[in-house]
Amino acid sequence: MIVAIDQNLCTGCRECAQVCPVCAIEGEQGKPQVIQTERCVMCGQCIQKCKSYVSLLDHGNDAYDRIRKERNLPDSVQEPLFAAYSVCSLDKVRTALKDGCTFTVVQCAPAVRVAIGEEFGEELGTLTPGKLAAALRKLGFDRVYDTNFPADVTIMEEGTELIDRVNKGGVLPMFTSCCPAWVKFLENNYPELKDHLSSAKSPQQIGGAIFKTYGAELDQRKASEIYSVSVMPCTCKAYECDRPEMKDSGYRDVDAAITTRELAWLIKEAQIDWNALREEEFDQPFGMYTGAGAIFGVTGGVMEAAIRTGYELVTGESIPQVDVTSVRGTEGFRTALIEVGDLKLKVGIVTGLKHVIPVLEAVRAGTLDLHFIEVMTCPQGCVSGGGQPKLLMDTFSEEAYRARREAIFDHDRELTYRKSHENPAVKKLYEEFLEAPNSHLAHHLLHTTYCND
Amino acid sequence: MMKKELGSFVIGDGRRCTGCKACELACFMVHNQKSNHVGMTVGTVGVPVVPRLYLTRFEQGCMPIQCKHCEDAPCLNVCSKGAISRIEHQVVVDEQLCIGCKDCMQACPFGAITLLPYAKDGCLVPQSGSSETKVFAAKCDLCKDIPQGPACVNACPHQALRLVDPEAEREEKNIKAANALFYMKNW
Amino acid sequence: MGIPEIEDAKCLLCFGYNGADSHPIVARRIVRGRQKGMKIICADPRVTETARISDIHLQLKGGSNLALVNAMANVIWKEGLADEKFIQEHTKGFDEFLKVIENYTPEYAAEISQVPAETIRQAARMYATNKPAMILYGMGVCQFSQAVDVVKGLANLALMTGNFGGPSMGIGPVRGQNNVQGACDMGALPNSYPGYQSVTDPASREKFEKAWGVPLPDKVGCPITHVPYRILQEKEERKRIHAYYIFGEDPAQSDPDLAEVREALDKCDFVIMQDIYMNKTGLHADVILPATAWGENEGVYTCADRGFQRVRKVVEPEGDLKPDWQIIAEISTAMGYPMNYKNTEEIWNELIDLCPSFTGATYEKIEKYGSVQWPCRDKSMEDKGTPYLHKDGIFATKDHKALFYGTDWHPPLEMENEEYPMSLSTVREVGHYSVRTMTGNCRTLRNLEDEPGWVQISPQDCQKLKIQKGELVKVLSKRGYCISRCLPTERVKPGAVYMTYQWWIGSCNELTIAHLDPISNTPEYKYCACRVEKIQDQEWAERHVKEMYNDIRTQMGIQPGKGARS
Amino acid sequence: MALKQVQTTCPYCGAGCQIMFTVDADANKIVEAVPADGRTNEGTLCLKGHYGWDYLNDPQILTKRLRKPMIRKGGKKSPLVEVSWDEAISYVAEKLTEIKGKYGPDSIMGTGSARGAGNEANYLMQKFMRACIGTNNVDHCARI
Amino acid sequence: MNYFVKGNPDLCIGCRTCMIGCVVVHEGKHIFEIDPDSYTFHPKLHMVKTARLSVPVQCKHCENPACMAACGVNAIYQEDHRVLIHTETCIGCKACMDACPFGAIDMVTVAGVRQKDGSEKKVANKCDLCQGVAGGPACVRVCPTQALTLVTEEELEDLAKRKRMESARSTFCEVYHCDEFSYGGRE
Repeated sequence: MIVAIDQNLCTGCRECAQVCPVCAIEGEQGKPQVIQTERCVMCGQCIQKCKSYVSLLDHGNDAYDRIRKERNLPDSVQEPLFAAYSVCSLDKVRTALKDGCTFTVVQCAPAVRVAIGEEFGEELGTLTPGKLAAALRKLGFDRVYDTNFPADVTIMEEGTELIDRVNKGGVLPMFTSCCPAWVKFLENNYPELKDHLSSAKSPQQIGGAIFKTYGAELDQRKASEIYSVSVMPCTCKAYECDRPEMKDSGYRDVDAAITTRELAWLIKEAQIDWNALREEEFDQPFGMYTGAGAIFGVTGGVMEAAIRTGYELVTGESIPQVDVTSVRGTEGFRTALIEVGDLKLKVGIVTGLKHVIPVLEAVRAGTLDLHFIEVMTCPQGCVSGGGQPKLLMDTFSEEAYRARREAIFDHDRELTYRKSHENPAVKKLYEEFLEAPNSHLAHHLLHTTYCND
Repeated sequence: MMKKELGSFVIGDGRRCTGCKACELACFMVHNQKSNHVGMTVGTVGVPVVPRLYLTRFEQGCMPIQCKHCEDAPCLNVCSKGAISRIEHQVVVDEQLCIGCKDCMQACPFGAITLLPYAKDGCLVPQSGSSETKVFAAKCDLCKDIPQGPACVNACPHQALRLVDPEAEREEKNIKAANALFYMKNW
Repeated sequence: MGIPEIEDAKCLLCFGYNGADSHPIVARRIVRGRQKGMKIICADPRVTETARISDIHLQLKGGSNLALVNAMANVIWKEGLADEKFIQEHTKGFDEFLKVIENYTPEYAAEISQVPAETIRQAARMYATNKPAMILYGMGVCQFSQAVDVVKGLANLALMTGNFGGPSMGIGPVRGQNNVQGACDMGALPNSYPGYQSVTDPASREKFEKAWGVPLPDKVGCPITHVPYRILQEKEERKRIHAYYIFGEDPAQSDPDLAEVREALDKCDFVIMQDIYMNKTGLHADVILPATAWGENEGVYTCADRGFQRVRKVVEPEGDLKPDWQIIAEISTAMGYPMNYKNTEEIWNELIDLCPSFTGATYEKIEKYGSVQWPCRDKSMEDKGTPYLHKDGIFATKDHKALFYGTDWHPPLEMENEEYPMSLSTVREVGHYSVRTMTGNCRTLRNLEDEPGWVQISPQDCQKLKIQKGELVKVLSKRGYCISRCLPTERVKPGAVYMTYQWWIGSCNELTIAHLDPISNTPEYKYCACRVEKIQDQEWAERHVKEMYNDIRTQMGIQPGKGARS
Repeated sequence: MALKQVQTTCPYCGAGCQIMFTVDADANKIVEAVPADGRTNEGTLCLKGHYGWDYLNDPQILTKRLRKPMIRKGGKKSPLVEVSWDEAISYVAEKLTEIKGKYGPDSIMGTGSARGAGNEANYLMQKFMRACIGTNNVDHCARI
Repeated sequence: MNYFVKGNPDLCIGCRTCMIGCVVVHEGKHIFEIDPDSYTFHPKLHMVKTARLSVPVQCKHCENPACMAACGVNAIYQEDHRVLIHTETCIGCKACMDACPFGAIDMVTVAGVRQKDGSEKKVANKCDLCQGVAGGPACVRVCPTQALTLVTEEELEDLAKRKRMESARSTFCEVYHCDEFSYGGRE
């Protein structure tokens, strides 16, 4: 179990139950709450919400140290601890980093770089890719890669798949599959719709698979020596990399997924002075990314990235307007019509998992006339993920989401390449290794199946 | 603005309160932004959470309890150190001056004061001549010096806290009572 | 008409008269009348206490009085509600009057007054069809440059509906101060001797010359409101005022355009002030003569309904004081015109014999009946005075007929403009009297209201100006400015502000205009253009007000730090 | 304590209300004021009637009660100096006589008082202006 | 049952004679002789003026007083047909002020008494129906328009009885189409 509620700390206010998209939190008002693990999708929104902190007055002077130990948190952690928490997996990472024989590779998700600064007192939504890379290198990772690169690859795979489905009369609408909590939700509740999910893996897993194959070749390492870590805004990513099918590289594709907050703990534990860090670059070639990869961190981002590339793949012309504003926004479910040459591509975007249920019902009933639907579990996509820095006051969450979202779009605008298929490293990957999107090898490494158990 | 004569105060509503402690955390946050470098997120906190209002549970429910800024404040009147004073109508504790004698805590009929660790610049302050932490009388100061008013009121997801401006509300209630007389008629 | 009769009228038209603030005991008659089923029409730009309980509130725009009054007459005539028999038998000049009111259709008046035409019609009908109907008017009529015309206009309404000559009828000015009626009765007027006997009438003059043993001037004298002009701008030496004997008045506080008044007092060669308290005029006086106050001397007052009543000594005066009459008599004697009276009764007896309307009102009779309303012509105890005038439609004119006067409306002199977009009107504070030297020195009345007073302003305007209740604000006009507290009230219309005139700091007469009614010479206190400004630094303003208050009090002889907290 | 009762007319507004005072004659102090049954007020009073007599106690809140005649001996703006009645009266008489002699009677203006002074004093004032000074320049604040 | 004073907006002219009457009677007649700054002016009733009404509002001396329930120091009690405040016990916490739905309670300074830090002490202030004053509530006596009346239990009951009787009469006459109705009969 990745997400848990401490029965001794929970006051039973049930604020978490209000934000749980799958009604997995049960209990009487005023009594400790229990998470129904079979329903839980591990999105971590309850962790973000919980304010029932370990208190000197209510729990005594020794409670804090005891609970920190119980949760296996670094001793350096001084911040308040709450009833709802995610299981800490830093031990394995620390061990790998200390082990001289292990070649440690790390990737970090697009939403991490617009939030981690907040944990060090920077303003909400401060964009810090350079400091992030520097900190990870200081922590001792041998390769500091970026999930934005595999995000670009995801677009190549998923986009090709979509065009294929549209052209060949495949199962439509096709759903994105980047969000593991969403995938788990569909598997739990609508298994009959599993074929609607794109078979492409999430960027984290695509990255993991590439690092231990093509990456290993480039570094002339054995895949078995590589320890692959991902830093994610998400509590559910740890579950995703744990899925038994995620070992197409021949090894576990990603060895450990940690959250943005956990990374901040690591940095503090290592006594790295974040604010004094000088910006550094990600390692190449998997640190090369486009704006399309960057916007994966916000709701509508995957869709926008897919359109930027899909338009060109289908029409052979470059898209007139790179900013596809019609798919941006924060509403729970929104649709847009995109003209891709002669094709009128009908797309939908869901953010906040509870908004997906009517969509799924409509798909099941066959009443939803869309080609492609992006689904993200968290309120405004990964920027609002369960593993992101937790706000002390929820009154600032809208502001935080807005600032992080805008930082991501700012980042997109300032990048040299803004379309996944233009990423030179991606091109090279296909030229040298994968041959083509949806090639046999690509299929083997970068695609997956669902409802296997 | 009508010249203010009375101290405002925040009052909890047990019918709405769920006991989530968002008020306590918000209170702690705004009072430690400057003195203890607390930012917007949990990770920026390096000192124990010390609130100035206290979520109180009872059989039928719960509600936050905080200072009423009494106009003849027993806490102020008992403080031998002169650490409690009325500043712009609010009863405020000078944390530096407080020696933790507990007199105010005993004098307050509402339990609105308690002694909690005192931190500064992100560190707990030790007592002089001892390694133990200095404490201070923690009570609501109505977010004096903090823009946007009492943080607890703003943070509550259920509007279970209300900032009472007793004078203005009295006038409003007067008008309502007068209207009642108007409707009552004298049949 | 008498004050007690008010409550028995079937209909009351209250025009520019706010009894609740100026005469609570008259207002009491109005609420009692209301309880008895009296219909009330209230013409006032504010929601006054009377307006609040009225059947019809004519919430007219300030300065539109005559248009509204003429329109009511127009409706009464057009709808055949006039008492033609009364008009025929007891009045003249009706046809000329009709020509004037012809144009004042309710629609036309509605444009000027902002009162809907239909409301004007309803009011006219209500007034004309509920007899006896009484009209009360106050400073809301008198303190406009078109005052006398409006008074005549109101009289026209009463005449054309036959509302004269019976109980609970007629038209009644409700005088502001306790003895305005008395001062007029006693001939403290530039144009008449005691008992309203004209100085230009040779017979009257002869009578007084004979009684007083000296020849008397035959020209009408200078009205008080012309004094600043006659000091500051009169070119002819002999016409210029060189000496000003101010007796129980405080022009440096109560008159309009105070800056001009102060200049006049300083320029005048010799200013005598005779009063009971130090006041603002005293700061400019060359001689100050201390008199006994009400409660320390004897005499007779005339109340608003012509009732002579006795005032009696309650306590002995302390200090080196003399009664007013004695001071005047001694000066006169010193100037070679001896006045030798032992007491007020001697003076009274001299004057009632000179005034046929007062002749019967002896001290004995006033003592016995408590109050004697003049005319009281006969000294016999049977003549108890006259509760209402013009009995049976007999008017005090040569042919006993009343005359209709029709005049056209014209707008107030100073209208709102871009720089001064609001209108200011001065009103009364119920707990304070006149310039406040008396009531301001009463502990509890001072507690109820004190400096710098309030400026009543609509909540809409407050919102626009971003000012809140109790905030100190600056009120400015072309002539000056003052500081007062903002009082948002739904009782006033947007665009209009109201201030009471007795404050030193919130001194609204710094703003008012010395524009006079051509006949009565009354200043237009009820209308001038002004602007209200927010004061950003309230702390400064509070301090400033406090300091100013202390300064003035120190000038008035109060030791610093003593007396009222401001 | 010798208590006596005096009924008089209220000095405020024109309603002419009657007030009954109970006076401690020895202390020369008002003990109580209650409404009397006058023609216009019928046993009622407003706040000024009830509590407006307090100024007789000279509480020195706003201004000071005048107790002695005063003259600005050094001309305008010079301080007021207390003098005897004789000096004040003859000073006024001299000055008025001088001005009348120099500029004529119409250069002098006098006021009546619509306030506390009473009818008799007003009568004398206008008589003084008309008969002694020789002008009709007398008016009061009826219009103010 | 408690008595109370009730204002009638149809009669009130908003002159506030009642407010001064209240202060004078509670301070005593010596008010006109003492230093004008040595007493406090705190009427126990409040004049309300809106566009459509003027009327003073004061304590209704509720039968289940919310103020009494809210008082944390037991300073409010009922006695002699009225709700009273023991001002020596009151600490000015404003809980009663917040609890009273009519705005009948305010907090007022106590002349000459200060808190320890020198700031003004304030305690709850409300109508006590002129307890111990001969002739009953001063506001009722001084009102020039008789807009205030003291309502007693007996009157209130009588009034209700009369209204019930009237309702019975009208209903009876309507149902039986008859005008004969005897007011006598069982109580």
